[in-house]
Amino acid sequence: MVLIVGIIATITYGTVGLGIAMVDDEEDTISPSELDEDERFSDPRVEQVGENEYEAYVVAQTFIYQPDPIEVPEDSEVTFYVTSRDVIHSFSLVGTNVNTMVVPGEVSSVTAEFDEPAEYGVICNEYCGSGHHDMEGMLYVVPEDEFDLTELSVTADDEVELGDDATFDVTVENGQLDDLETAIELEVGDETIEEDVTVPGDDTYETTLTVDSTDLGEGDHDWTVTVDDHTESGTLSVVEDLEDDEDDEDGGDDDE
Amino acid sequence: MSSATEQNQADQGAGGPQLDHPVREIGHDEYDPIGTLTLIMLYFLLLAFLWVFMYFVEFLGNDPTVIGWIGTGVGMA
Amino acid sequence: MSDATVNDAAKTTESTTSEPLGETYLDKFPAEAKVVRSALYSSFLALALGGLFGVIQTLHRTDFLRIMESETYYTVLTAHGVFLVIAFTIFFLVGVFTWAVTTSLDREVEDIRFTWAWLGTMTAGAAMAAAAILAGFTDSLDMSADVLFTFYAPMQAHPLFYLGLTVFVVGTWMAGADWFRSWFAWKKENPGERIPLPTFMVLTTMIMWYVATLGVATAILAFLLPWSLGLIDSVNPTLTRTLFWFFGHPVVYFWLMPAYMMWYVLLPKLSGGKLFSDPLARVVFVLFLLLSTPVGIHHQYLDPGISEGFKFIAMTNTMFLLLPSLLTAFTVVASMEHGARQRGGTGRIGWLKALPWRDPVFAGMALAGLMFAAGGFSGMINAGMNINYLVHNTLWVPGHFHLTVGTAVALTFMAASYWFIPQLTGKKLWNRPVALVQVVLWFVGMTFMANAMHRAGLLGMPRRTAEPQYDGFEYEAGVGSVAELDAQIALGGIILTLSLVLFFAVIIGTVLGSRSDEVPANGYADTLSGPEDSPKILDNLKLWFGLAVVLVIIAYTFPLLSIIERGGLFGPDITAFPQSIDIVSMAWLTVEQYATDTFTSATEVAQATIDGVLR
Amino acid sequence: MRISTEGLLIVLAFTVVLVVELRTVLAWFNLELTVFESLMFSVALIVAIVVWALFPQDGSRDTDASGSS
Repeated sequence: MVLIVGIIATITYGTVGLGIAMVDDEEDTISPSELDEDERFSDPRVEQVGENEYEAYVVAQTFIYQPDPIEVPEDSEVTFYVTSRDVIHSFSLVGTNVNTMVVPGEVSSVTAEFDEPAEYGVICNEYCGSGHHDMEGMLYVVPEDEFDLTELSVTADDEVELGDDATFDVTVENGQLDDLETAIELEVGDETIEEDVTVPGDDTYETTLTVDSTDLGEGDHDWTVTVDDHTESGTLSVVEDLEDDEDDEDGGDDDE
Repeated sequence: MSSATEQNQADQGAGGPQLDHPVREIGHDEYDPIGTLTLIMLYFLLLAFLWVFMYFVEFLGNDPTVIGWIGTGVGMA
Repeated sequence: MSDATVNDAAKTTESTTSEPLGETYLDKFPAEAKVVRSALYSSFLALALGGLFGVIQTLHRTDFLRIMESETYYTVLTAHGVFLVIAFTIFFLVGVFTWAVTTSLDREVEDIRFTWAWLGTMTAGAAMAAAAILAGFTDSLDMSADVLFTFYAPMQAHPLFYLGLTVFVVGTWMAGADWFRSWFAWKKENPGERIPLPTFMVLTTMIMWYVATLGVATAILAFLLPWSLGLIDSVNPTLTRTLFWFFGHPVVYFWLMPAYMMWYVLLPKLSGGKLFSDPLARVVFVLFLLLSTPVGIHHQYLDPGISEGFKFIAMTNTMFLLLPSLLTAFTVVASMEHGARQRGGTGRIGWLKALPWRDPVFAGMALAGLMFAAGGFSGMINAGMNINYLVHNTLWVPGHFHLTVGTAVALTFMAASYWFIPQLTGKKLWNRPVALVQVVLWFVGMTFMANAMHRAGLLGMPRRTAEPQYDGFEYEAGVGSVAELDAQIALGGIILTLSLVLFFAVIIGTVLGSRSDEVPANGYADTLSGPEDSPKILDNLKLWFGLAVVLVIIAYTFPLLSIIERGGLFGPDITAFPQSIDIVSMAWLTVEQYATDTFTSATEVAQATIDGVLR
Repeated sequence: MRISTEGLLIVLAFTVVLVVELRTVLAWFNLELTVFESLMFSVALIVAIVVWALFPQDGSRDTDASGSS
């Protein structure tokens, strides 16, 4: 009897004293066939929701996790919202106590603190079909200065006529809550253009950089746009005469 | 001990149902399961020790752990 | 080691037999012996197949020998699970229960044709399920059931699999009806008499089984079978999963109860003593009847969609389930000690040496009991709510149940076979030393395997996977290495296979032998403290049945309602109304209070009985 | 033979349990053994038990069971 009471007491201490919570029914149900229309799960991702607080929306399906890898900063509290597109899976960080079942129709929410940079394997420990043993992902807890939720996209001309300006539409999205102070750097041919920017938290900054093609000269020029660790690059052709549809140079999207 | 052995052999000689009364008959009132209590106490101590070890060393040392606040679960609110 | 002389002296008596000769079960109940024999042979067939699949998958997952594609691993795993924990255990126990009822009531079954009918039904069901599983090995048949023992929706098996399980369970229901029928007839002829202990055990276990199988019957008949036949489009995975565990936890007691019965009614006799207390044994079985079912949610601690409150209640119930097991440990060890002291054993620890360790039946059961003590510990961990994050679905869990069902039950059954087969065939056990080596090998093999499994589980190695080797990371072993653990598991598996081979050698050798008059008489252990010392209320099966049902209703109504409210009867496409759960929870707290009170009074009865016995 | 063959078998079975866990237990006390060392130790332990058991104390009897196993 003493033993039993002691055990129950320990568990209660863990719950009350240490704040260890069980996965439970706080999340509403969700239809697995409509994940693509769901605002949280149509784009599985990590989001910052507070200072050092993050939310990760994860979809488990045979036999992968999305996103993979998941990246979060150190010293953060991350809530994982995990759901399944098909059968029952699990979302388990190997070698830790972060471990939950993932049931289609339900959203498992588990919160954990990550104090130090680390790499964890994410595995499915519930049999989910013939490729079950291949179902794995990674979670990287990265140093704070290496972590960002910045997204860079660049739309640029493919071809410009000698003498015209080549334009680069740069969009920087800051997914974090703090302002992002950084610089956009464009290198094209021998030219370098730099612009210091401050992207407000949870906001997007758009700018257009222009380069006079005369400075570049005729020919193909590789270009690169850099914001912190993110780069986009492509090639710009400067030609004597645009062959056809002369002014209609809405330039194809850059290559990734 | 040795006398017990002899008695056992004597029983065999009689060819009776030896092991029903192999050495001596112990009734309910005279039987004191001291050995059982010893073993069970040892087992309990082991269980208690291992429980504490598993919970406080293996489990709590296996960070990160799922956390949250009591009351967020509707059941206990 | 002065007791060695006692051992040596006792040895000569034992080398023939440890028990008095006399009328065997076969002599007394020839028709029933045939049924029991058939049930046992069916269970041995399942054991052989299950064991074969066991060693194949052990070597596969530890990467020592991979004779098949990893996809096939899951067919093998399904077969291993279903054949061993459903077919092997249950066929064996219906045989043993038939023996127990007929022997202890001292009367034949009411209608032997009915007895054959339920055995036939069970066999048909088992064959259907087995066919569906084994068809997974071939592509030429469009049939498979690679859904493992737990068959969680939305994974779907061939309808034949669900149908086979249903027919099998119906067979066990008929078997239970047969034994109740015997008891009713006996009661009419013996009014006012206490139910003999073995029959009491059978009846309480079967009541538990009736209650428990309602869950799986509902899951299969209302949802999974129509769904697999295409009659309904969708199922609620949380609901069928919860219904499965409604049955899935008590089923482990359905395996365990016959092993307990062997420990209570055979082991004391084999130790040369008497059962320490008949009333305590009754209390234990009643507690199991009451508490086995309302705990299944402890398998779902990490499920979303079930509130933490329900999980906590399931944990409390589960922890109290430790009580009857600890009582059993006490009673059985005390009975063994009684035997040992009657055989001349002395001292606080020294008496252990006076036990008949050279008897394979005794040694097997005693070693099984010891392993169960270890399994009890890992079970405590499994039952803990938040510590479950550490071990849930890791290799720790198979480590645990290879100690409980894989050793406590299986080894007890194998050891008991060495006693039963001579009873049922009238033939002397072929080669006792080999039988002893067999049980010891099982113990050693399982030590290696279960130990390594537990430790691998703590590193986070998952269960139920063909290749626990991943690309992105490696396990961090504190002591030793993963390779070492794998080697231990594989070594254990090989030793266990060897042990199985010896087991079949002994059984076949015995069956092929000739009739002998050296077989010990049929019977079971006397008691030190008999039924006359136990409160009459213990025999009131109706009361316990009613109470068990009430407890189940209390424990399951609200979780099930809440799950249905959330996900709908037929799955997540149906809109849920989760906000109403708050009301449910409030009602729940009231009911919980009531349940606790009921339980406390039940515990008091038990406590009073224990006190009475100890005095 | 000091103990019976069967007794020896049981003792050895328990020894295996001890040996399997020994390395982990010792590691708690900062005694790290390699696999090879612990293997050697266990073999030595088992040999010691067997030798002790077989050491002739009261002549050579008890051969009935050992032959067939």
